Amino acid sequence: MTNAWTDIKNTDLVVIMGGNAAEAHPCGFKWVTEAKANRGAKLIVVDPRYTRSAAVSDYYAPIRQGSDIAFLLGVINYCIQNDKVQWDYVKAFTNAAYVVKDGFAYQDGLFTGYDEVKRDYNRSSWDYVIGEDGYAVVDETLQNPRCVWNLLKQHVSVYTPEMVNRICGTPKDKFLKICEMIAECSSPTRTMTSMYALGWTQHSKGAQNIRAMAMVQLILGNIGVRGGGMNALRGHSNIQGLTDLGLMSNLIPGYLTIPTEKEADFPTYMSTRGFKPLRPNQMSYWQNYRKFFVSFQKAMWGAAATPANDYAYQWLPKLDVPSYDVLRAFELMHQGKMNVYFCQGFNPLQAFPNKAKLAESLARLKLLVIMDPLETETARFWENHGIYNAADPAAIQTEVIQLPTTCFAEDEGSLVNSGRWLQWHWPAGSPPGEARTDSFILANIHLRLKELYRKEGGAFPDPILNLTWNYANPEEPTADELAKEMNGYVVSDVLDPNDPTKKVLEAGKQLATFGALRDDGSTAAGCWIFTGCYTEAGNMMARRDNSDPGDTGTYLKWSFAWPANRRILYNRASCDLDGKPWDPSRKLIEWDGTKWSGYDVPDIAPTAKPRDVGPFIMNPEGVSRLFTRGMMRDGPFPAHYEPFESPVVNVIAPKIKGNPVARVFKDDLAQFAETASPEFPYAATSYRLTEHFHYWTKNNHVNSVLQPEFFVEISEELAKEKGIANGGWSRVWSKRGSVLAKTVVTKRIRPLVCDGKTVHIVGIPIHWGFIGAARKGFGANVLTPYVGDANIETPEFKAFLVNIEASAGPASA
Amino acid sequence: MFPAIPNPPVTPPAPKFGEADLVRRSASEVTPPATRLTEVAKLIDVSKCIGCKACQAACIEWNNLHEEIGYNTGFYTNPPDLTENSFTLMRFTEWVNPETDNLEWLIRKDGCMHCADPGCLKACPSPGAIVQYSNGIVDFVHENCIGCGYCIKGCPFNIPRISKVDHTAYKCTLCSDRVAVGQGPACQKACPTQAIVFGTKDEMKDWADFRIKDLKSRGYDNAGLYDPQGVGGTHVMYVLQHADKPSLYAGLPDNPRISPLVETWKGVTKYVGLAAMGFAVAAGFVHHLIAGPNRVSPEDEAEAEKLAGGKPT
Amino acid sequence: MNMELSRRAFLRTAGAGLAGTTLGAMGFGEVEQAMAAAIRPFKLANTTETRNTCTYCSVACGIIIYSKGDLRKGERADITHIEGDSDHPTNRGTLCPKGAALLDIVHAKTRLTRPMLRKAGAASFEPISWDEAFDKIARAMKDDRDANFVATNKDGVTVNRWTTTGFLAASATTNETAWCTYKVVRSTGMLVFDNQARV
Amino acid sequence: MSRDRTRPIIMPNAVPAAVPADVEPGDAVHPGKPVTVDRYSGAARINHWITAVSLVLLALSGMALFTPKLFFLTGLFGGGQWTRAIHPWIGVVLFFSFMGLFFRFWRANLPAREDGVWVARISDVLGGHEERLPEVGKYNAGQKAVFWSMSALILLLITSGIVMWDQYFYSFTTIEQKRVAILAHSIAAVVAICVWIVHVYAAIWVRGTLSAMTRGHVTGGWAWRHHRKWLRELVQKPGRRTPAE
Repeated sequence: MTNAWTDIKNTDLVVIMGGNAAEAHPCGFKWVTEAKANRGAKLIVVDPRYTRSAAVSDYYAPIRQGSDIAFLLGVINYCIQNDKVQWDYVKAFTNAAYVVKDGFAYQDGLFTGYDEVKRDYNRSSWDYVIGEDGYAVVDETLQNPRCVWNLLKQHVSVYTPEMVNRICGTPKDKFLKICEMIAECSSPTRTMTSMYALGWTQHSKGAQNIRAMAMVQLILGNIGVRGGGMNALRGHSNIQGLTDLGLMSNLIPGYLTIPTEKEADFPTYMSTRGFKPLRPNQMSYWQNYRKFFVSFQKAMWGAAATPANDYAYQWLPKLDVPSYDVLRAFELMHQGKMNVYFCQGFNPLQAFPNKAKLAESLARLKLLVIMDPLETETARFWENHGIYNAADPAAIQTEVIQLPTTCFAEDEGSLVNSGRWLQWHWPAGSPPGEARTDSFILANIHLRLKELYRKEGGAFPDPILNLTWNYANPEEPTADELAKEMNGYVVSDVLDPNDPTKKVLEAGKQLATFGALRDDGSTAAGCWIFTGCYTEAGNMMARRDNSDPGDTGTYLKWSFAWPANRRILYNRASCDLDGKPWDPSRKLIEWDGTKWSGYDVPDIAPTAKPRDVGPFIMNPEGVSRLFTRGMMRDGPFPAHYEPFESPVVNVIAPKIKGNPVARVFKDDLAQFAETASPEFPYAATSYRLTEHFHYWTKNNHVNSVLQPEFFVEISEELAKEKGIANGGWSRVWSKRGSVLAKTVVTKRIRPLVCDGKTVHIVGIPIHWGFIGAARKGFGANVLTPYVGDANIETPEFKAFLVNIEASAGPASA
Repeated sequence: MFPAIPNPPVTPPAPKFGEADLVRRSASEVTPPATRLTEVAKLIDVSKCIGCKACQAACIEWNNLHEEIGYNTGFYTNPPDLTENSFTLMRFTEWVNPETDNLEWLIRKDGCMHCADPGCLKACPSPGAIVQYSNGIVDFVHENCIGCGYCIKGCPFNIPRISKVDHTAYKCTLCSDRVAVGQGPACQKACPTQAIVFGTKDEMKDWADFRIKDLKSRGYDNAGLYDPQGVGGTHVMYVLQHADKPSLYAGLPDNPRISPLVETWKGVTKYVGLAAMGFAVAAGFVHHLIAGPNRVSPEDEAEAEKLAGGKPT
Repeated sequence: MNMELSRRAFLRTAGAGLAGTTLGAMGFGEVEQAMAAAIRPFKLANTTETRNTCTYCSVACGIIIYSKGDLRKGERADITHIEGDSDHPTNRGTLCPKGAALLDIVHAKTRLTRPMLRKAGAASFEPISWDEAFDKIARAMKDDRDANFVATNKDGVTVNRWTTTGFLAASATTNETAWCTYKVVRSTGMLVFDNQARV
Repeated sequence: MSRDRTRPIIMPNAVPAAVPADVEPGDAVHPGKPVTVDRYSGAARINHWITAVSLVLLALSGMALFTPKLFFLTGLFGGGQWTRAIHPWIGVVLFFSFMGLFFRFWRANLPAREDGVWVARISDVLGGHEERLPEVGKYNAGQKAVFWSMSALILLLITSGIVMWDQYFYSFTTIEQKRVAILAHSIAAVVAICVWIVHVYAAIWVRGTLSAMTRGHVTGGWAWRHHRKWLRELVQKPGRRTPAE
């Protein structure tokens, strides 16, 4: 989230699209109801299903899953055509005026530079024209036909209301009504918030779905302001933190990146991470990259990371592929190229697509290690559960070690919420049986591995032997010790250059802010964006002062928010060019002539003069990007692509199947249904229900009471056509598998008409499996296709094809 | 937002109401309390309800209930009906508004309404099994409950259920144990959107007005408060988008009142019946006094002997 | 008795609608010491309160866990009840159906209580000690790493990567655990490393 | 006290066609001084007393639940829960027991020509002026009224009772049906109790009656006075069947 849950109360219009906040985030959704009740805010829901969010909406429109980009570009087209643009914001705070290289173009669904064999673009033309002064060329009059604004105007012109109707199936009048409601927020005194979640990410073009809405928000001037923003509603309690801490194949904590094998040495690595400002006087914050990186290396390897060894640069692994994400991991497993796999509080057999492939992959491991508080399907993938998990244990040679861990109620530490608040919690109960904390388990694995290397030697033991491990009890580092390490500390005294008798930083002290980090090895910080969370003043994450001066919803004294306790990102953009709030009734920060101050921590140097420095300091341009240069693999503008399994051909570019640059493994391609397949005629989508949390709460008796049994949802029309009774059994199958489910026949799903073709929708909740308190059932992932988003490999769970028929129930039911 | 009630105490004060605050006690008389408590109420704003069932979960957890894991029956309503272990239940209705042609998903939290004139209490034959406090809470006292199920027949809302385990009647207590220490009911505490709020009945009516104004501004011309006077008003009230048609909401009674059958049974039948039985006994006495015993005379015996003896076989 | 309950800061600033509910005005006039037969004893009496955060989604609702026994005093603590924390700015004491039922996940019948091993081809798990488990894991890692570690690629560039062992990190562990995990995993050169961010 | 078996017995012979409907198996006249007349067999008496005890228990338990003023009666049954649980089962016993009585007695309770006159002269009945009444068979019209009303009421009570018996039959009826049932049950019970009072009072008022249900026989004089037609039939006409004993 750019903003916070509590900020949503400040909005005038909530658009829930690509998510279902009432269902998945009820307590956060409270703030929508507050905005409605107290500000007269309106709620729009756009979804293939009439959801629980829709139940309390002011306006609902249906949309075919996987067509959101067409809808959103249609909204942009509407705003441009009807001059519903917050012009001051767009001109000053976006790259609308930046001139793009001549080579760049878009035609027939493809941008310049496409290589069909590699399924990738040469993105060199997707960039600004750089002037002789070394800065990007800008035409503030927006007259240059090659400026971003004019390219955008042209790019979205095809997405007329009629085209949106053809692609999305959304009735034209409903689409226009929504455009009208959204366009009102182009006024500086009206804001709209976008609340989305996996309904947008779980597509082969998920990242572009989000970009499209971010562009809408920029055009309306809604980023950085109270009640605005792009609000990703994260799914898990600490998935934000896990991502912040870089627990991904290609990340280093704080969104630094793991080197690729093209970056043979540290200087090469740093050469592409200089982030020189693209405009005069602009602050480009990533210019501090080296400080963050060196401090990270010092946190990892302490004294062993020296200037002489480039702070142990070579101790980091180097990537040969863009990422070793979970889909690639299981593909490698399937190919027999992996031997040992750890699952920490994670149940991939339920969570990733194509269960059959996942089970085959796990069976090819030598050792599977499970760390979990609960039984999982993954831990028992080898166990026979009849139709729900037909396995032959004798044929599966994988050894499985299942380790019992503590749960939230029994451990201590911090979690990062969707609004980037790091909130500390305390242990309340004794763990059951022999359950131990994850840090105990990891510490022991590390210590034993280190001991083996110390005794036996082996492949490159240095990074293991030298890993900083100076905890009071090496077998179980405490949460406080680890938090202090993440925050960062001074390694060696730093003296004031003007007065060498004064210490600026004193060795051993906790750092107060990432501004103090240094690239000479004198500071260490595990995760620079968290710096400030545990300072000499104590544990900032444990703060519990819920006062809120000005009733803004920022709660600056409650816990700690990264970065630097900032609650609304890009908050400089809440003010006009002169530093005055766009909407005085919703002041967040303000330039008082000498400095920035207000209810939030300014997202800019406090003394940076309004007209000198652009607000988006994480971009070298200082402005936000309507045109995203080469940052995304599938285009600098979003473009409509159908899902890999689609009931209709791509109207805009009929030859293109799916996202042209999404990674598809060879074996999986054969397992996709063809476009408009008569064999699999129905558009399916999978989703959560409010009564359950993923695959956890089926272990919970109470939640299992509230939603006991696996079901699918279909329209009354389809039920009639297929002779399926409400509450009766049906069989649903895709090219990858087949499930039996109870059927809920509902008015909340209606067939859509897309380009003259009736498209029926089959809804498939995800929460059941063969373990737990709830009735045994199938995971939706028996059906889903094994393909991810082109940029970040999020599986395409939201749009695929199935067939359905009335069926008898399972024999054992 | 409606101000949250502070967290519950772990060193609670003595309960703030009790036996002395009873205004009604089933099958028995109570001395009216000298001072009445302010009436409390739970307000359920259907227009804010997202049907998440947090209230159901919170209710089960607070009251240590153990509901069975059922089946999917084609609806989101789970379990399919109130039970002795589910004091509250979200009932889902899909309704296409004929005026707008828009689908509306009407989700109502069902449960005890805590009527001012409780039919359950009226029907209850067991002294003290059902009590009503002057703050409006109608509570079941399980030690006194005999499990006859009369409360079920008395209730205009079809709420109480008899446990198969201990054979006593169960329903929402309005969390009397929580209210007694200054808390709101568990469902209200949990409700994510504050579709459920709790306070004095007057506060709740004011809050309802505030909500109804908002709904009217959004085109719900018939939005209104459900506080049915047929049962003297209730201490659980609804804000409905379509207050003119309560029965849209999974059969919420349009004009609930204690059934005339129950009124007759617990009213005239009781008195007339007792009178009739008393009369019958009295009539016997009177008759006996006046007519004296009807004895067989020696002549009768003689006649019989004559008859029997005269016909030897 | 004065039942006017102390209000937290955010309640004082709550501007909307009513001036604030007054539980004190609910008419609990004079204290009646007599315990009503109908009213159960308040079940949180004499429990220990602990502030925590809901383990599910990232609204991150504040919760209060009530236990018999106090870990801070070195006692065994059994969790008896969990409810929302009214002081928390986001959830204000509310919880969703998962949060409201947290007690039953803490005490789920399917909680794991001891390390288990499933041997190759076996049809069931068998208990194993922590020590055995750790030794087995460390051995398997070392053997695999030594056999498959890639120090340099075909162009001779130092790459120091290990891709035959992978780690899928949790989504509900603390940052501190995550950092600990990052250190242990990354120090081995492991690249097949991911979390639950996408699902 | 057992009957004097030394006396000769006048017993109806087995001539089926001639046996009047109100002569029941076991009915027999024993000449002597005084004459005794067997009115109820042992089985009939056991059946009656089971019914009677059930009815009293039902009345007591039912009344306890009917009005708070009599709730204390639940103490007789071990408290409210026991009362609630046991009442329907006693009802089942009563029902089957009464069914026994019904099949035993229904023929004798069929209307007869003299019943109309008997009813028309009800004031003579109440005044004890039996000489002004027609001779009646085994049962007079009043007894028949008790019999038939009890039959109807018990049928109504068991039917409505089952509808109210939530423990086993909750799901079979609607609440509205249950409400009708409970009202019907209570009204029927009141009427049944009133009928029962009449029945008991009549047995007390008409001296010599109780022995019919205790010892099984009445005196000839009693039969002569109250059921002369029946007595004549017993003396004059042969019975249909041999008695059970």
